[in-house]
This record gives sequence, structure tokens and C-alpha cells, in this order.
Amino acid sequence: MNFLSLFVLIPLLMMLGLWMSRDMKQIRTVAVIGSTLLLALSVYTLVEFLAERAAGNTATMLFTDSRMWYEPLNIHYAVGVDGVSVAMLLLSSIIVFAGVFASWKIDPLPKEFFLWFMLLSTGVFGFFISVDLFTMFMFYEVALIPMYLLIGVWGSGKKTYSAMKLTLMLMGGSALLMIGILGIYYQSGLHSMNVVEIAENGHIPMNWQYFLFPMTFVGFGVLGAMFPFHTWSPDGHASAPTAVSMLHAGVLMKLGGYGCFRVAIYLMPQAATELAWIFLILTGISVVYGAFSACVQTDLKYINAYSSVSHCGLVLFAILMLNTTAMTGAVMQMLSHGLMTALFFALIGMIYGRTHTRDIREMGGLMQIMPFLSVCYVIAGLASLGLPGLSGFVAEMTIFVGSFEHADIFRRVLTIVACTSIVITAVYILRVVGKLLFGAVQNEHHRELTDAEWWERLSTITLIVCVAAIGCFPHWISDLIREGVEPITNLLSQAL
Amino acid sequence: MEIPMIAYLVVSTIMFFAGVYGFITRKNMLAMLISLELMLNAADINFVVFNRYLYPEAFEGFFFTLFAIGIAAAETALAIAIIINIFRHIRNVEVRNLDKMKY
Amino acid sequence: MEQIANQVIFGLLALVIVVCSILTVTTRRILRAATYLLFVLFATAGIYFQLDYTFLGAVQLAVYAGGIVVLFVFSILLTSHPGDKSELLTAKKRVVGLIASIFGTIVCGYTLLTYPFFTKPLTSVITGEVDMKEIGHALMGMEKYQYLLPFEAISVLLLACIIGGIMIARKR
Amino acid sequence: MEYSVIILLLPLCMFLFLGLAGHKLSERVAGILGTIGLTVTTVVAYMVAFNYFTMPRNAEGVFDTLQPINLEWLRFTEHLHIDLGILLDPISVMMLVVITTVSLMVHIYSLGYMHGEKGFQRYYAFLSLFSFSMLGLVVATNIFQMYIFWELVGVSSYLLIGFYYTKPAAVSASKKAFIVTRFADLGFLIGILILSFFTETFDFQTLMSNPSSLVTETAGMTFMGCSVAAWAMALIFMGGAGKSAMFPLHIWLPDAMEGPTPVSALIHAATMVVAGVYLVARLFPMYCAVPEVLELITWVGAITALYAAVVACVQTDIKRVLAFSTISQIAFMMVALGVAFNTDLHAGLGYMASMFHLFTHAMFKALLFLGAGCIIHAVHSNEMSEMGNLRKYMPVTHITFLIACLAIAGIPPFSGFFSKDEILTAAFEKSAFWGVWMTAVAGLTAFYMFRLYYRIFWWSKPSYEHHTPHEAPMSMYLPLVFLALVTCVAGFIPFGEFVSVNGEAYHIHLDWSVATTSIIVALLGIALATWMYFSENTRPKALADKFRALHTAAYHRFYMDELYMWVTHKIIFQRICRPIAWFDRHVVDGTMNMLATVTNGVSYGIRKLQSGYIQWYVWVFIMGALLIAVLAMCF
Amino acid sequence: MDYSQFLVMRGEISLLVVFLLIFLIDTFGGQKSLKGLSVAACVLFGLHTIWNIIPAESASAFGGMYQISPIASLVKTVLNIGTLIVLLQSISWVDTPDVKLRRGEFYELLLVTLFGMYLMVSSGHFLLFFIGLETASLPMAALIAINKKDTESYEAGAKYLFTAVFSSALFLLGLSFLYGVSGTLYFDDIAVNIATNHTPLLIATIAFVLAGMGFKLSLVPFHLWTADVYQGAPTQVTSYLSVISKGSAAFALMLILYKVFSLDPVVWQGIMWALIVLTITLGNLFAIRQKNLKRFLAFSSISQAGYIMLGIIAGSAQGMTALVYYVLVYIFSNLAAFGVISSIEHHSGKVGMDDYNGLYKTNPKLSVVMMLAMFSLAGIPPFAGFFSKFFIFASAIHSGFYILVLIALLNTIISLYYYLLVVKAMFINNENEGCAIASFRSDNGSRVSLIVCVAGILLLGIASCVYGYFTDLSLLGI
Repeated sequence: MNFLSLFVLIPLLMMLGLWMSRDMKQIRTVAVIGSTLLLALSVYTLVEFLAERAAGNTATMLFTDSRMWYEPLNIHYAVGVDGVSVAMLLLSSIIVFAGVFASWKIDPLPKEFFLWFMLLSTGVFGFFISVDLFTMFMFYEVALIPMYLLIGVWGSGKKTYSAMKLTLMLMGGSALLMIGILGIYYQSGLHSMNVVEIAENGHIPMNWQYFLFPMTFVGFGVLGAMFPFHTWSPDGHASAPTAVSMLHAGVLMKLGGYGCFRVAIYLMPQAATELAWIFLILTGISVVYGAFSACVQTDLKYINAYSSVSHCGLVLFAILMLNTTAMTGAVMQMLSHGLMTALFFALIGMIYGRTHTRDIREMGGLMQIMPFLSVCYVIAGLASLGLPGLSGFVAEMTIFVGSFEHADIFRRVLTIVACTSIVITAVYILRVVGKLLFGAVQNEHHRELTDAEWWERLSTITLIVCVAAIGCFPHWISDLIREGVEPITNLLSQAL
Repeated sequence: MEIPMIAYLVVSTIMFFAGVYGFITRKNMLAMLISLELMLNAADINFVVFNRYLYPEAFEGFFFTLFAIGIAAAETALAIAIIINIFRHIRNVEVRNLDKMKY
Repeated sequence: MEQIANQVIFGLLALVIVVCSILTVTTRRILRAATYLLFVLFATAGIYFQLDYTFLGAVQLAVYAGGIVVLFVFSILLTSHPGDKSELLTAKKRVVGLIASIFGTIVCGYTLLTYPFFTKPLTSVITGEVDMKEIGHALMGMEKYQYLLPFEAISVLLLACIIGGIMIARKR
Repeated sequence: MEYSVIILLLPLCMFLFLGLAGHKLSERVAGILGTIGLTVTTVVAYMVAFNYFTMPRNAEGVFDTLQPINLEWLRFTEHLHIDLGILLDPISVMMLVVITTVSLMVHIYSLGYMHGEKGFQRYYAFLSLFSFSMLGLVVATNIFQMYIFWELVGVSSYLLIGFYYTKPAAVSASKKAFIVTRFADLGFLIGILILSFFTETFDFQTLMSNPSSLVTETAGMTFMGCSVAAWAMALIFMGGAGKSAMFPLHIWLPDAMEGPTPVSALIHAATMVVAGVYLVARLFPMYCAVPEVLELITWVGAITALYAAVVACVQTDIKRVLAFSTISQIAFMMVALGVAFNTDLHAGLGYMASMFHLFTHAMFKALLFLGAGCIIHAVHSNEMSEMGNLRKYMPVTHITFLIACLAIAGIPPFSGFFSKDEILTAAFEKSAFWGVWMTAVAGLTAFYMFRLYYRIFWWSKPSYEHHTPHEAPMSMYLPLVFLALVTCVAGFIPFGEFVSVNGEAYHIHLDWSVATTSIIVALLGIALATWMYFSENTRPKALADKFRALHTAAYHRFYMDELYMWVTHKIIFQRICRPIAWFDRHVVDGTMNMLATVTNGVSYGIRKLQSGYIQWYVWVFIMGALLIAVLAMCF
Repeated sequence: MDYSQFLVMRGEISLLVVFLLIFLIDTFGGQKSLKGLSVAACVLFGLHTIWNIIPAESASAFGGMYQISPIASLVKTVLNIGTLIVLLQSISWVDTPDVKLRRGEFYELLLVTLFGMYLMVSSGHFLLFFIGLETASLPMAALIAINKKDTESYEAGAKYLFTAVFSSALFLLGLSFLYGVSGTLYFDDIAVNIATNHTPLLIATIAFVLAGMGFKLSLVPFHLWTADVYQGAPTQVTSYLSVISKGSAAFALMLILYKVFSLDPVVWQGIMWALIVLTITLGNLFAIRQKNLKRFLAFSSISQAGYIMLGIIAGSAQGMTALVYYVLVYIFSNLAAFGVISSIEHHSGKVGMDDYNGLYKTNPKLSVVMMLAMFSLAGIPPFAGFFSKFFIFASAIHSGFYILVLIALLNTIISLYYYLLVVKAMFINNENEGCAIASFRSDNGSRVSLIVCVAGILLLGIASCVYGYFTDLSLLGI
């Protein structure tokens, strides 16, 4: 058992602890200790990882551990991390940490809430540490299903509809995914579920790749909110409780991108090269389409959800560009979007918790009433529209530079189209900021509202610090990710 | 000239599907059961005929028929018990009364 | 001569079976249906006799005609007044039944008629009826083509049906 | 000169400190702290400038380009990486001086002007942020660093314009400013992408070492009829045009006047808006490699200059007049760059002139804005109709304002005369057409500036019932005086010695034929203004009635805003965003919902299958079996 | 005469011993001993289960009429476990006044049907198989109608019986054709004799045999009785019917197809392909609208049968393993659901889905069990249902049925929908005003059974040894 398994173990132990807790105080204690431990663990992983790399270990995956699980199918419980997964683990633990504080006063049924929340986290962490297709897929689904209850019980608005839609659409994606995974398993000729092994030694016949690549890519793409399979996102996010939106938009949607990257492209580089254009068009549409849709929404969460569609579209878009720079950018964008969208949702949740409305037409001038939250919102907005010094900028620039490395006119034009999203993003972000925070106070009752409490401050500040850290000092994270991306691009260049 | 085997088969087939017709159309549960006997009987004839004409070395069809007759008796008995039970409750044995559960 | 007699007898039996089968399922009087069934069963027993399976014919008569039909008659008398006619079938129901049965007849007839059976002449293998001793051995033996196990098994089945039947039919 | 890093770090630290802890400090402490910070920065900048220009020239008679610091910030590929560093060459050093000077003046001035405003600390934090970004922009060692700071100045501008965030006008102005410049930056970004892809570098020095690399790399490649190199450079220019408010991307600047006046002075007059000019100057050798883009720049500049000047003549809001004047003056600089060429010192006169004008304009325009700030401070209005005869109440402001007006009108010996004269000379060098055009614009400049001047300080005395205007406090007029002094003497700086197209020393000499013409034209403009506005009369109104159409159009800025409004609201918002949102809800999502509805409907429709009748069940049973048999036989 | 051959039938013998003991207690025991009958039945059956837990060696007796293999013996154990759970769940139910009179018969009939299933699973001759089939279905009709005063119960009994005898008549016709084609009824001999036969008669035979088995498995279009019977039968019987009867039939069908029609699988694979698609889809479509939970689970079990068939169509040892494993998991999941339903029905008489609104507030433990069962049925990890689904899909994919698996997977979305409806009712909906199910403590038998089920749901997937063990056994041959 190497220490990576702790990522799964800690949430599970937390669930046990939560199950035994009697009152709110104990629940909070368990949640805080657990999420802090996770955060510490991911930082430890990062440090160890960097040390190991510095010591010259060039294996694709580090800290690997593989235990036979299902021998007849050669399924292993196999863990291991590369730069990309380390980054993702870091992201997840940060957001879980922030999420715990954002749901400090969750009501009703706090115990159950945290139990489900931790099950969700288990899935997320498990997914990122797995290198076995089966375990990966299993954790993927583990992460999906708690969403239903989390939204259904603790959500708001038309929560049952949204929860059902979200769950069913994501399950639809995972149905395709299962075909893809099984197909890969049986066609690679290796009798192995290990991702690295299949990538390095497997030979999936070309005609099968044509079938399996779209399956896998769309399967993960649904979770990555790829057009036209994104419609679960606005409703789902709008109805979800704060911490769940945070974790879902922040981390869960990244599972899609990560999966496309780790499974679809890594294992089927030839098909990826040949079929990329179809999905480039779709994701390109996502990018612009999401941004345009966000411009006319009036519900804060819808705006952010569509913005997520746009940004996550950019992730997939960049992944499909299939070169080191763009893919690095994609992963950075995952990180960046994860953090800032979590920040957004946290803030929206906090504002909603006070004003009980998310309609921007019914609010205004919040800057005068809750300056802390408003300033944080502005920062989140600036991060979202790609202000240098915050994380969005470095990610987007890496993507654009990377995407532009292609010599063909098709990809260039698409890149330029995608670039326009930075303008549209500015439009809708500033529209919200202008209506919501600035101007005169719309509703006089709002004047009695209070600013953030300490747990809310802690939650948001954590995220802001991370957003700024990535934005100001991008090189270490970029190097970390690049190192994880390179094996894949090497395979791609062999495929060409 | 011997009687061709197929003649027996045709007879049994007609008998079987007459039973099917009865089973589907009769309203009285007992009549349905009677139709059912026709069907079982038809299958029995097939066994016997195949045994006699094609594989007379062993008596598989023969014994199958023997046992099938026994089973038919058993199921008739059980069915009649159930029908009697129904009759006790609703005072008739019309099958269309059994439609409480649907959709 | 014997052949012709056989053919005539078969023709008669076949006619009885076909006609009575159809009458069984079409007559409106339930007691008549039971009676027609009895004729069919007799005719079937006749066929068994004709095929030299006299033991089987006897069982057919005893169990079916003697046992089952009597059971039917009793329960018919129990559940309805003699002479009751059931009302006419709706056309729809009749058509539906006809579709199924004619379709089935065609399918089965087609498959049977097209199948290349290699019939052996009846007389060439065994003549006369099956030896009762042989039947007894087969019924009680444990080798291949012997049926001790099914015999035991059906006993359990019959016991269960008795239990079930009693349970359902008794008053309490 | 590693210590030059202080220039960047100090404002950044000030920003972080004031931003995070500002609200804990008192107003006074925060303001003074910010000012001290910037004073130190200014001193350091002057030291850098002094040290740099006293450095011996190298063998080619050029000041060495220095990179005291250059750190890799983000690596994209082997060749492409964003560095953060400091690049010192004549124009960046000159810009350092300009920015720190104006910024310091504004800091001091704001102590008085912003006194008592809510969010005073925040204001100083933003000022520091802006100073940091702008300084970072000018010392950028590579084009991506420039882009980074370019965005940062955009944001600080956004924050400062929207400083009065409770005022809807300010909020929408800030939004407009940001989005319009963002749109321009899109071009900039794409330009960078193209440029960097072909030249495989972001670094200015590498680019300058072989300015034609882009052209050679993209030889033969065209897109929509123009060469790719031209596209790249034109797109980069688009970024500059957006920041520098060139026509038709100028619309944000007049609205930006909603911000506090010192901010307008700093950002929207002296520093940020000249970033576009600076960008073109920075990449000038590369522009020379694609002359068609230079042509474009000239045209854009010339049209903007004329347009803005015409509009300025009829505006009634004094800050707007100044804003259009700024646009017009920046366009002068652009034209100067457009008509220049880097073959030799002579052909490159426009380059030097442009930089020179940038320098002088920064000073006198800041002066004008600060002066306007004093006036607004005194009368609590921006409208000309509320003013008049103010010379009595505000003598210092009056004098300094007059000096600035003379400078911008191009009357010797004030600084504007010298720089503008060089520009006109350069324009005439290129062709008489441009010379005449620009001279005409210069005349217009003199006219509208003096219209403004007379309208504020002379005209007639309106009734100042509620309060009597009074001179501004010392913290406000001291900067005015200082800038006025600079304006008086700056023209005599031998600017060409420091900055020229290829770095060699260039001795400025006046071309008297051009100078005379321009002075005469300027005087004519002033005379006309005097005739119309010296004292209250009906001549302006009569003229306006006579040229009603022109006047109305000009007053409405030739309906450019309306056009934009129409495009953004009617086309983009109503015709694109709404349909897309509708499509998303009703078609894409509708399809998903329809799947569910159809499934449910089918489920409802087939419920009769489960009819509850045994005989039906059996019928299905037997038909199923038979059909399966038949189908299996068929296949 | 070699009576030692009976020793091969260890499982059947011990089951009959249990049956006889109960029969004796029932017949001759006093009132007092009858009270302990339910517990005695559980204990005796538990002993029987343990006695047979070690799988038998492959063996053949009675001239090939009876055949046992490790995997068949394992299936019996699986059925035993399921039956034991059902027995546990019925402890309190058989003591209700209505059923009290007939509890002896209940256990006897139950055990006899199980005996019939044993025969189906390990027969090598169609006669024995047919007797097993009838033994499994005729007493079942009596069981279904055991609540004979209840309209729904006798209606269900009649429906079941009539459909059963009809299907067995058709099955018999098919068998007679098969006999005509092959000349024998021994599985192994038939397989040899029909090896290269492709005539319409054989195809019709296969169709009729599949129809006969399809009735037991409730495959569409032979499924129409299912919902009514499940609804009408007493819950305990329904649960028995839905898991044990179905599981045994699935294995028996596989046995026939693998042993008898193994040499030319194309025909039956084609038929199965269509049946699976129909079964899964129609089962799901009907399940969506159901409001009665028993009826709802009936349709759910129809679609589950479709998934089980995926293991058969694979036609490999892997498919066999997956099938048995699936059945095991299905037993635990479905019995957990039925356990909750019967518990609630026992205490409040409610079986409607709307009655379950807000159940979590009053009976949190039961709702959690129900939720786990639903998730497991829907195939959500980390519960066992996910693993069984995955393996069964894997086996089908391995044999190349990509499109079929895709259709099945898309159907899982619909199934997830209705399983979530139950979860939604319990956790999300607000309780009905005034008529919410009151909080109660279920009896010990149900508690034990539910704990066993939950343990199964939680552990079967994680503990890979189970699947590995199944694989080892199935590789030893059928």
C-alpha cells in the first residue's frame, strides 16, 4: 500500500467518522481534519513527486503500486501519478477543503450531506490516482451518483428535475465510456487494463479505434460539457448547493477532460489524430456558444454554468490540438477553471444565502453592503476573463500559443474563433459585475445583510490565493504538467 | 402401403393448434383447461410417433409420453383446485374476471 | 389387407381427432366440450394401440379418460349448471384466436413437411407390442435409457401437487 | 542597473499593501504612503534615466539596449517563453520619466482632489497598480510581457474609471472601456500568435536584430489578399489602436471621463493611451518591413486626428473636449510614426517627432486635465454652460491652463510647438497632402482649445449663487505649476539627442517654412476662437444654426456610439446571444427533454400491452414464439 | 442396481431430507412445534446450505440423465443462499393469522420448487429437465395463490398457472420436435446428432424451447404474466419468484444452450439478440410508470433478466461466470429491496411508491437499505451491482456483441431513472400529510436478512475472490 491510496482511504475514514458523529461540532471537526489531511497529502505528493523527478526518475508514472484485483480479467487496483494527476489532486484537495468551509452551516441533515460529499471526493481522488481502466471507470461513476442526492436533497429551485437530468446525462456518457473501455481492453491484444501498458505496447486496430475513440471521447466529453451534451450543466449547477457546485464544476467536470486526455487520446493516438477535427469543431462551438449564451442569462449560476461550458470547452479544444503546449495549457486551464469556478460558485452561494435570489435584476450595489464578497467576486471575474497575474490568463495563453502551433489553416481559424471568447467572456463578466455589485442598491432590504463570516472568508481566500499563485508563478505548475503531457505527445508524434 | 408418419404429425399439429385456439378464445377457465389437454395430448402423440417410426430401438418417446401424462394429470388437479378456489370467491369461472391487475 | 384395414382405422381415428378437437374448442356447452375431449383422448389411445404401444394406450385411457375427464366433469358440474351455454364469442376474439392457430399450424406444418425424416418401415424393427417386462426394467433401471430418477422425481412433483391442491381447495 | 527593478516592485508593493491593509489605515496615511512610494519610484526612474543617458554611446553612436533583469516566467515551447524583465533603451527610459512624473503629480494632486471621497485608500491602491502596470509595459523585454501589462493597465483603467461605482454612468463607462480595448487586444493577441509562430520568439531584441524575419518567414503566404506579415502587424496595431483610441476604436475614451479627473489626467491623457504609440514605436523596424501597414497607420491616424478635432469643437463637457483633443493629439503621434521610415535619420524624423510629442503632450495634457479638475472641483460641474469668467476666481489655474492651451495650439516657445512642428515637417516630407491635412488639424486644435479656454475663463459670468468658486488647495495647484514650468521649457530639450529612429544623435532644427505656416494657422484658429467666445454673444449659436446638420452630427460624435450600440445590442445581443440562448434551452436541451418525454410517452402508449387478460398474454406468447421462429428461419 | 449413484445427488437428497422433516413436523407436530416451524425451517435450511457449500466434483449418474458440475453445484449454493434469505424474511409473515394455517404448506411447496430447480440445473436429459421445470412451476402456482382469500393472490395464481401450463405445452411440442430431429433426449447425444442441422424444424424447436424457458425468465414477449403475478403474490413469494426462480431458469437455459445447441450457436444467438433488446427495453419502458413497488420491481426484474441473458449470449466460460455472479448479486440486491418492501407492507400494508415519500425521516435504516438495493440494481459503484454488470457486459463484448451491449447500456440510463425515482421518493420528497409510514422496528428475521443483503451488496464487488472463485469453477466445465 503506498501513500497514494491514502487519497481514497482518508475520505472513506472520514465517512466512517461522520457516520459516528453525534452533533454538528463533531461533524465539522471530522470534515475539517479530513479535508486538511487531504490538502496536506496532496502537497506532500507534490513535494515527493518533484523530489523524485529531480532525482532523475523518468518513469511515466511515479509511486506506482499495482495489486491484482480481478484476476480473470486482469484487473488491478493500480495507482500512480504523473505531473497531470498531481496537479489534479492538488486542485481537488483545495476545492474539497474550500467546499467544507463553504458548507459550514449546511441544513438540513448535515451528516448525510458530508457523507455524500466525501463519497464524491472518494470518487474524484480515486479517479485521479488510478492507472487501471477499470478502477478509473469505477471511481468515475462513484463520483457521479452522489450528485443526485446532493442536488436533490440540498439543492434549490427545480432541483429534482435538474438532479435527474444531470445524473441521467452523465450516466449516458458513462454508458458510452464503458463500451469504449471494454473495447480498448479487448482490442488492444494485451489482456491488460493498465493505461500505461496499453499505451506503450498495445495495438488497437485502426478500424476499432474509429469506433472506440468517439465512444470514449464523447463519454468523457459529456462530463466535460461538450456541445451538444452540456445541457445538464446549467440546470445542474443552478440547483446544486454551494459546495456541490464548487466540487462539481471545479473538479468533476475536470474528470471529463482528464479522461479524454488519459484514456481517449493516450490510448488511441492514431484515431485521435484523424478524428480530432470533428471534436475540434464541437468543442470550438462549445467555447463560443457557451460564452454567448452566458451573455443573456439573468441567473448568476446559469451565467457561471455557461461560462463553465465555454471554459471547459476550451479544455477539450486544447487537448484535441494534440501538442505539448496546448495540452499543457489544457491541464492548466482545468486547474485554473476549477479554482475560479469554485470560487465563483462559493461566492454565488454566499450571496444567495443572504439575498435568497440569484437573479441579477433583483440585486445591485452589493459592493456597498458586502464589500468582502464583492471584491472576491470581482477578483473571480477578473480571473475568469483572463487577467494576467491570475490563473486564467496563463492557461488561456498557453492554449492559444499551443493551438496556433499547427500549420493548417483549419486549426488556426478555429483558434482565432476560440480566442474571441476572451472578449465575450469580458462582456458577460463585466455585465454581471456591473449589475450585481456596482450601481445603486436595488433592494432596500438588502442593506441589512452582513458580510462574510470567517469560514466563508477562509474558503474564498484559500481559493483566491491559489488562483493568484498559479497566475503569478506559473512556471512550476506548467513544468510539472508538461512533464506529464510529454509521454502522450510522444506517442502522438509516433502515430503521425 | 403403410400409413405415412407425416399423417400422424399433421393430425397432432391440428390438434395442438385447435387447443391453442380454444385456450385463447374460451371464456370459461375449465374450457381453457380442456383446450390445454388437447395441446399436451398432441405433443404426446408426436413423441410416440417419432419413437415408433424413427427411433424404435429405444423407448424414449414412449416413456416421455408416460411421464407427460402423469404431469398433465398433476397440473390439471392443481388447476382445478385453483379454479374451485376462485369459484368460491366470485361464484363463476369466467376468465375475464381475472383482470384486477393490469397496466 | 391388413394394411388397408390399418389405413381405414387410422383414417377414422384421425377424423375423430380432428373433428372432435375442433368441436371441443368451438362448442358452446362446456359439458359437451368435455365429452368431445373424451372422444379425442379415446382416439389418441386408439392411435397408441395402432402403433403397438398398448401399454401407453392403456395408461392414456386410465389416466386421461378415466381420471382427468372425470375430474373435469365433476368440476364443471360444480361450477355451472348443465346445459348452460356460454354467450357467443366476439368476432374479434375469434379472429385473434384463428390468426394464432392458423399461423401456428402453417409454421409447424411447413417445418415438419420440409424436414427429411428417414422413416424406417414399421414392421422391420419390432413387431407386436412392447414387452411389459422391458418396460418395467426401463422404468426402474439406473442405466442409460432407464428411468428410475424421473420416476422418483415425478413422485415428488405429484406429492407437491397434492399438497398444493389440498391447500388451495380446502376450506380453511 | 539592476536597481531599476525597484521601479516596478515598489508600486506593486504599494498596491498590495494598500489593497489588503488600506482600509485599516486612515485616509491621510494611505495617501501619503502612496505618494511617498511613488516619489521614491520617480527618483529611481530619474536616476535610471540620468545614468542611462550619461552612459557612453557605443561604437555605432547608439545607446546600448540594456536588460538588467530578464527572468523566465512561463515556457511554452523550446523557443517560445514569456520572460519578465526590464528593457532599457532610449524610448523606454523616456517613458519611465514621463510616467513617473505625471503619476507623481497626480498622486500629489489627488491628495487634495480626492480628499474626503469614500474609498480613498482604494483609489491610491489602484493608482499604484496602474503605475506598476504602465511601468511594466514600457520596460517589457518581450511582446508577451507587454501584452501582460497591457491587460493590467486595462484593468486598472477599468477599476479607476469605475471608481465611483455607485454611479451607473461610471460603471457602464468602465465596462465599455474595458470591452472595447479587450476587443482590440484580441487583435493584438492574434497578431502576437502569428508573429511568434513565424519568428519563434517573443523577445524584442531578437526581433529587432532581424526585423524582416517575419516577412521572410511568411514569404508568399497570403490571407484574404494580404500578406500574412501585414496581417500580423496590422493586428498588433489594432491592439495599439484600441488602447490609443484610434478611430473607430475610440469610443471608450470620451466615456472614460466618468472617472475621477486626476485619473483622466494620468491614464487617459498622458500615459496609458499613448501605449499604442509606444507599441508601434517599439516594433517600428518591423513595421518598416511591411510599409503597407505603415500606410494604414497613417490613414488611421489622420482620420482620427481630423475626426476628433472636429468633434472637439462642439462638445460642451470640458472633459470631453479634452478627451477628443487627446485622441486627436495621439493621432498626430500615430501619423508621425506612419510617415516615418527607418532608412536614415532624416526619413525617421517622424519617429523622433512622435516620441517628442508624446513627451510634451503628456505634460501639457496632464496639466490641462488637472486644471480642468480644479475647475470642476470649484464649480461642481463639467458643463461649459455652468462656467465663465473663472479667471478672477482661480488665477493660478487660469495661467497654467493658458500655458497649456498655447502649448497644444503650437505657439512658441511652449513645448507643443516644437514637437508638433517636427510632426508637420515629417508629414510634409512624406507628402504635401499629409502636411496640409495635419496643418489643418493643428489649426482646428488651436480653435477648439481656445474655445474651451475662453468659455471657461472669459465669456460672461454666470451666477454662482450657491458658492463662490475659489482657487484649489496647494496640493492641487502645485502640480499645475510644476507641469506648467515643464511645458514652458520642455521644448528646448534636445530630444533628438536621446531618441531617434536608429538611436544615433539627431539635431533638431526647425524648418521655418513649416513652422511659420503652422504658427499662422494656429493664430488664425485662436483668432476665430477669440472672435466667437471672448465674451458672451450669439455668434456660436448662429453658426451652429447655419451648419445645423454638421453641428448636430459632430455634437453626437458622428453617431459612432449609436452605431456601436446598435451593433452590440441589436446585432450581437439580440441577434446572436439571445437566439443562441434560446437555441440552447429549446433545441439542444429540448432534444434531451424530448428524449425523456418520448420515452415516457411510449411507456404510456404501450401500457395496454399489459392488459390483464391471460388469453391476451398467451396470444402474445404464442405469436412471439412463432414470429421468432419464422424470423429466425428467414435470416 | 447401483444405489450409490444417489450419493452424487447430495444436494437434492439433503434438500429432500429438509423437506421431509418439515413435512413431518407439519403433519404430526403439535401446535407448539408449529410455532417454531419458521425458525426450524431456517435452521434446517441453513444446515442444508452449509452442507452443500463445497461444490461437487463433475459427475454423471443414471446413465447421463443426471449431471453435476462444480459450477452447477455452485448455482445451487447461490440459490440456497437466496432461499435462506427469503425464509428469513418470511419468519414474521408466516405467523400472521391469514397465513398461519398454511405455513407448513408454504415451506413444503417452497422447498419442492427449489428441488425442481435443482433438477433443472443438473439434468442431462430432457425428461428430467421437464419434470424439474414442472416441479418448479406447478407448486409455485399454489404458493402464489397461498393467500387464497385475497383476490389478487388467487388471480395471480391462476394467471401464473395458466401461462405456465401453456408454456410447458409449447415447450413440450418443441421437445417432441427435438426428439424427432435427434432421436434422443440426452443432452450430450442431441448435441452430437444435430451438429450440422440447420433445418426450419430445428429452428422452430429452438424457438419453442426458448419460449418455454423465456416464460420462466420472463423474457419479452413471454413476460406478460410477470407484473400481475408479482403484484398479486405475497411479497415473500414474489421475492422468491423474482430471484430464485429466475436465477435457476437462467442457468438452466444456459445449460441447454451450451450443452445441446452448443455446436451451432448462430441461430440461438440471433434469437437471443432480439429477445435481449426487447426484454431490456420493454421492461424498462413499463417500469417507468409503475407506482406499485412490487409491480415496479417486476418490470425491473424483467429488464434485469435481459442483462442476465447477456452472459448467455456470450457463449463462453466467462459469460457463464458472469451470469452466475450476476445472479448472486441480483439475489442480494433484489432481496434487499423486497425485504424492505415486505417489512413495510407487514407493518403498514403500503406498497405504493408514493407511500414511501419521506421514508428517510421516519425509517432511515430501511431507506438506506432500499437505496443501496436500488443503486446496486442500477449498477452504481462501489456496490456489487456495478461489478456484476461490468462483468456481464465484458463477457458479451468479448464475444463481439458491441451493438447489443451499447443498447443495453443506453437502457441502463432509463433504468437508473426509475431506480432513482424510488430513492427520490424516500430521500427528497416530503412525507405525505397524515399518512406517512410510521417509524417501526422490523422483526429479527428481516433484520438479519437485510444485514446479509447489505453486506453482500457492499462486499461482493470489493472482494474479488468471489468472482475469481466463480471463474475457477466455471473453467472446470459445465
